[in-house]
Formats: sequence, C-alpha cells, structure tokens
Amino acid sequence: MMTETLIQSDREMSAPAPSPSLALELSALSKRYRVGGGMLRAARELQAVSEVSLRLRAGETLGLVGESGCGKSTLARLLLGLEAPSGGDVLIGGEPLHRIDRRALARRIQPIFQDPYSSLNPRRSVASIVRLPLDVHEIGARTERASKVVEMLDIVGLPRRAARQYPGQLSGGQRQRVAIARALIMRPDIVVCDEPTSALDVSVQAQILNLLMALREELGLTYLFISHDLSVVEHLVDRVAVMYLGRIVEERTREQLFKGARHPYTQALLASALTPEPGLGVPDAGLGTVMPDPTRPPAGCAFHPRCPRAEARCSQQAPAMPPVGTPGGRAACHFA
Amino acid sequence: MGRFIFRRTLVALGVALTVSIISFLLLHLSGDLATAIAGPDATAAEIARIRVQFGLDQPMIVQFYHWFTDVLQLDFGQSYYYQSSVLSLIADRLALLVAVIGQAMPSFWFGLALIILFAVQLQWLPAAGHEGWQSFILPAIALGYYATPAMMRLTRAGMLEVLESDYIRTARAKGLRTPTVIFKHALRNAIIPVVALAAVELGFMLGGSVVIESVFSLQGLGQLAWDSISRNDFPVVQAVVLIIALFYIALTLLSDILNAMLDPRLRVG
Amino acid sequence: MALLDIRNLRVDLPVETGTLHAVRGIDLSVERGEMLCIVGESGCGKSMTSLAIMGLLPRRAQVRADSLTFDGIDLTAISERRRSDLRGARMAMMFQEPMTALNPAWTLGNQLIEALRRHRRVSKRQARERAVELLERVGITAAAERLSQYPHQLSGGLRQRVMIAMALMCGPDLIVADEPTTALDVTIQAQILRLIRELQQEMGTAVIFITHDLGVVARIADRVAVMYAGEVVESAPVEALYARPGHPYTRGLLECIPAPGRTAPGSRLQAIDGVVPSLVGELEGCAFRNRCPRAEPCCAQTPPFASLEAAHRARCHFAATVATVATDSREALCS
Amino acid sequence: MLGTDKLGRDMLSRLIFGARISLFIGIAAALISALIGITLGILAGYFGGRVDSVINYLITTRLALPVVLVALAMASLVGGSLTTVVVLLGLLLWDRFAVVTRSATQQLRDSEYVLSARTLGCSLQWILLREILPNIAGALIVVATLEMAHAILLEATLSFLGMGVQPPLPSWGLMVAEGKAYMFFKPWVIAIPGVALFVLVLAINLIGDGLRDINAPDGRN
Repeated sequence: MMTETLIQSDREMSAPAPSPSLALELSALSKRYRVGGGMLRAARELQAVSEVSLRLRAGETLGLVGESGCGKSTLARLLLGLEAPSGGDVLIGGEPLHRIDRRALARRIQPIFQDPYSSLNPRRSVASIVRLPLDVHEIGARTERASKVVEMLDIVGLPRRAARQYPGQLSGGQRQRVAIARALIMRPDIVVCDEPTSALDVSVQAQILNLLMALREELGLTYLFISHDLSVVEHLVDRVAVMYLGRIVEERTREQLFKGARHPYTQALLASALTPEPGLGVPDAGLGTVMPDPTRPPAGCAFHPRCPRAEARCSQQAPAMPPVGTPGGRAACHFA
Repeated sequence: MGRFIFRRTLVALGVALTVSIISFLLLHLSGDLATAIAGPDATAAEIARIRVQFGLDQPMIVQFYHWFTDVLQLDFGQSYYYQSSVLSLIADRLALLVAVIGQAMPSFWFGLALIILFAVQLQWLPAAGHEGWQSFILPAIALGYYATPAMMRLTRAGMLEVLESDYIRTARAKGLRTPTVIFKHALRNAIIPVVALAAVELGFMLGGSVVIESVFSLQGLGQLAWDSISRNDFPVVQAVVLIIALFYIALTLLSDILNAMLDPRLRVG
Repeated sequence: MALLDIRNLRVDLPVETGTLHAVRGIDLSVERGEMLCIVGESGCGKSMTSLAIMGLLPRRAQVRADSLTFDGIDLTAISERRRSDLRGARMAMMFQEPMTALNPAWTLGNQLIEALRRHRRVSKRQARERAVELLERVGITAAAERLSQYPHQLSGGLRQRVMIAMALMCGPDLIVADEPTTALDVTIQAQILRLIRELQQEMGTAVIFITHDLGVVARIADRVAVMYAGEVVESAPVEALYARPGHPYTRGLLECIPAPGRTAPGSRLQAIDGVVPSLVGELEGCAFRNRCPRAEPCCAQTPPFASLEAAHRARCHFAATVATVATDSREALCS
Repeated sequence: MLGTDKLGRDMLSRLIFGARISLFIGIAAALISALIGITLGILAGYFGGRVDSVINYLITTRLALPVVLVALAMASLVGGSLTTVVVLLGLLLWDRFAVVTRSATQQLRDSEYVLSARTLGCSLQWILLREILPNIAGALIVVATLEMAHAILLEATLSFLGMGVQPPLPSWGLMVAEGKAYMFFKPWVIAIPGVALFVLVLAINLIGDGLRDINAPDGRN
C-alpha cells in the first residue's frame, strides 16, 4: 500500500504511474472559498473541502455521508471539474483532472443531481435532454443519435412516448430517470450521485435505487454516492467515508462502519438514524446544541465542541488521519 | 449599521463621480460645442473666440478637471445665455421643482387634458403659471399619475406574496388578529420593494418635470433645462442633469438605509 | 371524550382543471396527551388536514366536515374570531421550514412575547420571563440575550427550537407539527424529536405529528394514521401497524425502504410501481388499486374500513388477509 | 372622417401613418436596448463577482441619469430625426432589461441543469444562449413590451417638445404639439392623437400582461 505522503511527493516529482484498477483518486484535495466579500469589504475564508484523500477502485461504490454544509457537494463539484481545487489533486483513471480536456472529462465522469425538478431544462423535450451530450460532442449522425436515445430510454425504464414529453409533464421519479439517461448516454466510467433520491417519495426512491443498482451491474459503473440517508447508503455502497466540516473523519468498508464505527461523529450519526422499529424511542447521541461556524472552524479537532467524548487535548491538537488504504479503515480521532 | 451606511455612502459617492463624468462627456463628445453655442450663422472667427472664452480649446481632461473642481465648490460655471451663475439660477427654481416632484413621470397629453377639463371647461384651477398653491395641483397630478399604477401594483404584488409566506402562517397560528398580522408582520416586509421603487420613481419624476413644466408654463428647473437646451446653453443643461442625478442618488441611498432599518438581513455591505 | 374529533373531513381546492379533492372524507380522533402521527407521501392531503384543524387553510379552500370538535367546541360553528382565540392558546402549530417560518423583520423576543400577550393578560416583563424560561427548557443557551437576536442569526436547529418554545408559550392542549424535522440534519432531527417527545410527555400535550418518514413514526408515535390520495387508509397503534400492516399501501411503504437485517445490502428493493392517481375530479373505488399487487375487480368499489383488532382499522377488501400474511412473508419477499 | 388639421391635412391618414412611426420607434428602440441590456444582464448574472459589481454599477449610473433631459439635450445637439430618436432611446432604455436578465440568470446559474450542461462540456456560448436564455425569454418579452410602450411615450414627448421626429412626418406627439395652439377651440385636434397614443400603449401593456400569464411557471407539476 502506498502511503499518502508517498503519493504527494510522487506527484511533485513526476506524473504518477497510472494504476488501472483505480477509477478515481483524490489526494489532499482542498477547496477554499472567499465568502461575504463585497466591493469594499474584506472576504472571509471558508475551507469547504480540506485535505481529502480517497480512492475508488473501478466498479466500486463509495458512499459519502455528512450533514448539510459539510462539503460533500463541493467535493462532487471538484470531481466534476465545475470548480478548480485550491490544493491537492484528482486523478481520473490515473490522469490528473486538470490535464484532461473538459469535453474528454465529460465522457468519463457524469453527475446525477438531487432535485429532478431543477436538473432538467424545462424548455427541452425529454429526447432533446437525453440527446444533449451527443449533440454537444457531435457523436453520430442524426438517426444514430435518435436510436441511441430510444435505447437509453429503454434502459432506464421510460416508455418511448416519453421522448416527446417535457419535464413538466413527468413525475419526480420519471424525471430522475431522464437525468440518469442523460448522464449515462456517453457511457462514463464514473457517476457522481449527489443525493439522487432525497427529493423523492419513499415508494419512488426504491424504484430509482433499484435502477441505479441494476445499471451499476450492467454497465460496470463506479459510483461516488453522496447521501445523508444512512439506510440507503448501507444498502447500496461497498465503502463509506464520513465527512465533517470539510474533512474525512472516518473511512471504512460498509460492514466495518455499520458494525464498529470508531469516530464519535460517525457513532452519533448511526445512533441518530431512525430505523422503522417501534418501541426503541429516539436515541440520545449526546451531541450539544453548539453548531460550529464553518468560516471559523474550532481549533484542534473540529468536532470537539459537540463531541460527547472530548477531552482537553481535543481542543488543542487536531487528531491525525491515517493514510488512505490503511487496513481495517481509518478514523481521525485521538480515541479511535 | 454604521459600517453599512458608511459603505453604502461610499458607493453612492462613486456613482455620483461617474455620473458627473458622463454628464460632462455627454455634452463634450456629442459635437463641437463652440459651433453649437455660436449658432448656425456664426463666422469662423466668432467660433474660435467662443472656443477660447469657454476654454473649449484645452484638452478634454483639463476641461473636466476645471469643471469638476468648480462643481465641488458648488460653482457650476456661468450660463452661456443668462450670463449669470448657474448655481443661483438653479437655486431659484429648485424650490419650484420640489413642489412639483411630489409625484412622477410626465404625460404631456394628460396634462393638456387636465388643462382643458379643469382650467378651460370647469374653470376651477389656473391653466398656467405659478400664482398660489392652486397652480401646482394640475401639474402635480399630471406628474404623479404615471407612477401611481406601478406603485400600487408593486404594493399589491408584494403584499400578496408576503401574505403567502410561512411566517404569516406562523403569526396566524399564534392566533394574532388580522390587523396585527397585516400591519405588524406583512406590511413591514411588503413595503421594502415599494420603498426602493419610490426612490427610483421620484428620480424619474425629477427628469420628467421638464415636460410637465413646459405644458403648464411653469418656470421650474425642467423648464430651465428645456430653455437652455433650445438655446444651446450647455453649462446649465450639464448642471441640471448632474443635480437631478445627484438627487436620484441621494434618494436611492436614503431608500437603502430605510430598507436596512426595516429588514435586519439587509444590514450587510 | 377525545380532545379532537374529526368526522368525514373534506377539503376541496379549486384548480384550473376542476376541483382538487385534497382531503376526501377522513375520520380522526386525538386523545389528551397522545402523539398521533399522520404519515403519507407528498400530495396525500396530510398537510391540508393539519391546516384544516388549525383553521389556517387559504380562503379559496372549501372545508366541510360532519364533525370537527375540539374539547367539546364545534369548530365548524364558531366565528373566525373565536377560532383565533383558540389558535396559539389552546392549539399551536409548528411548521417544516425553520428558515422561513419566523418573521425576518422582528426579534425572536418580540415574536415569542406576542404569542403570549395576545392570549393572556401578562406584563411585558412576565412574558419575557416566560420566553426565557421556555428557551432554556428547549435547550437554548444564553436565552436572555437571544431575545434581541433576529431569526437569520440562528442555525436551522436553533430556529426549530425557538418554534417549539413559541408553540408552548400559552401551554396548549394540542400541538400540530407539520414535518418539523424534515429540513434538519439527522443528528439535529434526533435531538428535536427527543425534545418534542419529552415535552409532550412532561406537559401532557397532545401532538399531531405529520411526516413522510416511517423511521420517525416508529420511534415517537402512540398511534398512526396512514394517508393515501386524500384518505386515511389505515390507522392503528404503532406496534400493531409495523407488525401487522393491514393495507397493501402501508405494507408497500414498509417494504420499500432498505432496513438493516431485513433487506440484504445490494438486493432489489420492493418498490411500489406506478404513480398516485390525480385527485382532480371524482375518484371511484380504492385509490390504490392501480398500484396494488393484489388488486381485484371488487376494488372498483370503495372498500369499507375493516376492523382488525382493537383500534386497528384498514380500508381494504382484503385487510384481514394482508395483515396475517404480512409478518411472516416479509422475510420471504426480501430474500 | 376625423376632419383635417390646420394645414388641411387629413387627420385619419396622418394618424394611421403616425401609428407606423410610433410602432417602428417602439420596436427598434426596444430591440437596441434589449441587445445592450440582455448582454450586460446575462454576463453579470452568470459570472457574478467583479463582473457583476461593474455591471451593477453601470446600471445604477444609467438609472441616475434623467432619461428625458439627456435625450432632449442629445437630440438638440445631434439634431432631431427618426434615426436619432431610435438610437437615443435604444441607448437609454436598457436598464430594465439588464436588471431583469441579471436576476433571472442568477437564479438559473446554479440550477442543476446548467451544472449538468457544464459537466457535459458545453461551451459558454451554448450555456448562455441555448440553456439559460430560452428560460428567461418569457420575462424578457414582457420587459420588451414595457420598454416598447416606454419608448413610444418618450418619442411622443420628444416630438411634442420639438426634439424628436421632425415635421412633416406625422408623429402623434408632434400632432399634439401642433394642435396645442388650437386646443381651447378644437380640443379634438389633440384628443385624437392623444387617445390613439393611449390606446396603443394600453394595448401593448395588455399584450405584455397576456404574455406574462402565458409564460407563468409551467415547470413544477
């Protein structure tokens, strides 16, 4: 196993050797925003993503969980090339993301967003939305594109007559199928699913989750699955990374994480997840009511003001995160 | 709040500077001023004399510098036509203008219709001039009527939107009586865009007064500008444009500060 | 006698294409100190029901009921003025969006105090004291200083705590909570739910808790009403509902969410196919039959409520069968 | 049919020809200002940050200038004519286009379908013109009708004051000005063009309202 530091020095010296089994590799990826700055006002700095290192093998599904504002959506935007990182690097199939042409990148990594209402252009027909990637990349002749669209509608389980409809005429689940068809028509290797079912009703959520699982099987896709719903994550992913205030605080395989989480924040998340079992009541995860200001993260461990286990050193010394690939998973906690 | 007002004032000053540059450039770039002042029948010698007299032979930047430093001392120069100080000319008529700008944008035809109906047919009010307060009623109505529908619409739309909002439902869920819900919770939030529009409309009215004053033969600021335009008396035109712009800027500044008092969320630069 | 008793409540809304029957004749009753959860998906009429109870529906909505009685008061017969005397005093409400439910232009203190001063003859000082006391009770630190803060200065979780304090200002008998934790993160949601449950038991307040989340329902409810397409399709004590769901829709809802121990990771989930029928115009027969795996011709007739056991009723022709096969077949269905 | 004016010209035919002039000026000025305003607005809304600050500043500055006075002054310098009026009004009426485009673009900029177009590698031009613009077109058509009406009224004002369209072209504003001297004896001389103006502007505003209703949000359900 390569350690994190090795990768970093490697990258500084020369382009890393492409490792074919790795679909996606993030090394010390960071993103800072300046917020609140106006014409005459100094901006404050928001560390949205901080030193995130992760690896995804081809065909693997990595779940990314954390509460709103923890930086998981920013991370998705960095991977999709929608934002430039402030530090660190993303390797896609071993190739640095910043060296990949925007259009070439589009063929390798595609998103599925949360809100099926805003993710489709309301002025375009379903056929035009699904065909858009082919149009932009000028792939195939007219008839070829049309037949590819029909094929794609079949794959995602939409009736062919839907092609002529507009997003406004479709239900939430159908819209999400259209978004999936658009993301997959160019057969990308990696799909970033940013809360793909959290805007849907539970009965529809199951349909979309089934579809995502079937497509992963058929097309050999690699998923980065971002969600706040732990039961969905547990059902779908191979490995889980937990994010808090811009950092990965714990990463483990699914079995390890759901059976033996080591970071107090992960433990709190798991305790707060309400499974449909009557009689258990609402558990107390022991978190306080203090919410940290992300532009002024607490010193030491960022979680210490809410942590039930915090001790004096937690407010002074930030716990180290073991390197990527540590056997048995890793957690950034002094007591892990 | 103090910092907000300070920042907002700085921006207003910046806009004022830009407007003064534009009002200067507008007149100096759109044609040869000396020729325009001298009139169509002037000889080349006369034009040259005017050019030197008004400093129009100097580089643009020098001309602007002189004009701008003078403006800072409230010296808008000499009127080409009246041959007197622009400032005193404007000060005389500003009072008259303020009386009329209680309201809005012009409709010269609406003004004429008012004259025909109230001055000629009914003979209730004077048709022209400014003797006594009665003379201002028709011009004020003519100026004001244009803005009224826009304000009413915005107030209505704002009110309807606010009444649909969650916090109104919260207020009603507390059992508050309808007048409390409307006047305490809804109006304060609905009035914010209206305050902003009112400032903009007031600014427009200043500019629009030229037409109404012409219709009612009022010797106001607008009429002064209009006369000066027809006489190619550009320092006056320039100063009127600038003063109206400054009025507008002051009004929007005021409305921003007022809105920040109404809504605490706006109290950031 | 029940604190709140609803018989055949209907809510109609005029829409462009006709009349939307948002609530189509529901019966509900809430006992004192009870936590009733109304669960259902978007558009099932659960929010309309809650607003109808509070008398907060938009004017264009038409509300009819055979009976709508709160503590012996016939709510359909009293004036709007009398109704508003009850609102905030004896029945209070909490909303979903903590970010928009508080007026941005007024301080928290002002908004808390006015709730009390509207209904009780107390001085400003007494009202302030009550507000501080309640803010502290809902877990807000430095409560006295918070009174002069504006809503935008607080996080979502804190605002929802303020909403709880606001609802409790007059010590109501009934709180209607419309998805109060849906907009919150899971850890905050758990804290707020604990708080609501604690306060409810401590003060003996009845709560109608509206949600789409079966996980939440399982953990806090005493009794549950499941709504679908404007109707209550099943109502039961919480244990009975989860152990022996009598309506195919309830069963479908329980089976389609991944649950550790029941659904194997990566396995196919039991989705409910199809979509909810349109509620514009009249709807004949069982509203769920177009999505129901066991629909039969008789489902074209509106099914009656079948009583399964004490206080457990389901609106299905086959309720008895559904309830008995449910427990043992669930494992089989998911393997 | 409607009689003649002081020079014996037929009012009706002048009125009808005047309508053509009013409409031409309204449409042409609205087009020019739309081009300026939409370009500035979409750039400000999409890029935000410094670009937005600068363009917002431009808009504020433009709003601070009194339109009628500036138009009058410029027309008097350049000389009133149909072209002058159209160009001047086009250059002065873009503010509302810019404001509306800017705020509408801001709302769409971070919408997920624009993000998704960006991840597909669409060019900036494609995103602005083919993804964003069609979705704000509805609002812009309404602004266009408003500005058309505004331009027509302003042209009539300029012509009324003698700085707009020059005689013998039959602008309605000019017709009112010409009739002003006789209005106490023959009120219809100013009433007819005035009513025509009123009806035209009202009609355009009503069309704008109608278009607004047609374009009402059809997106969500």
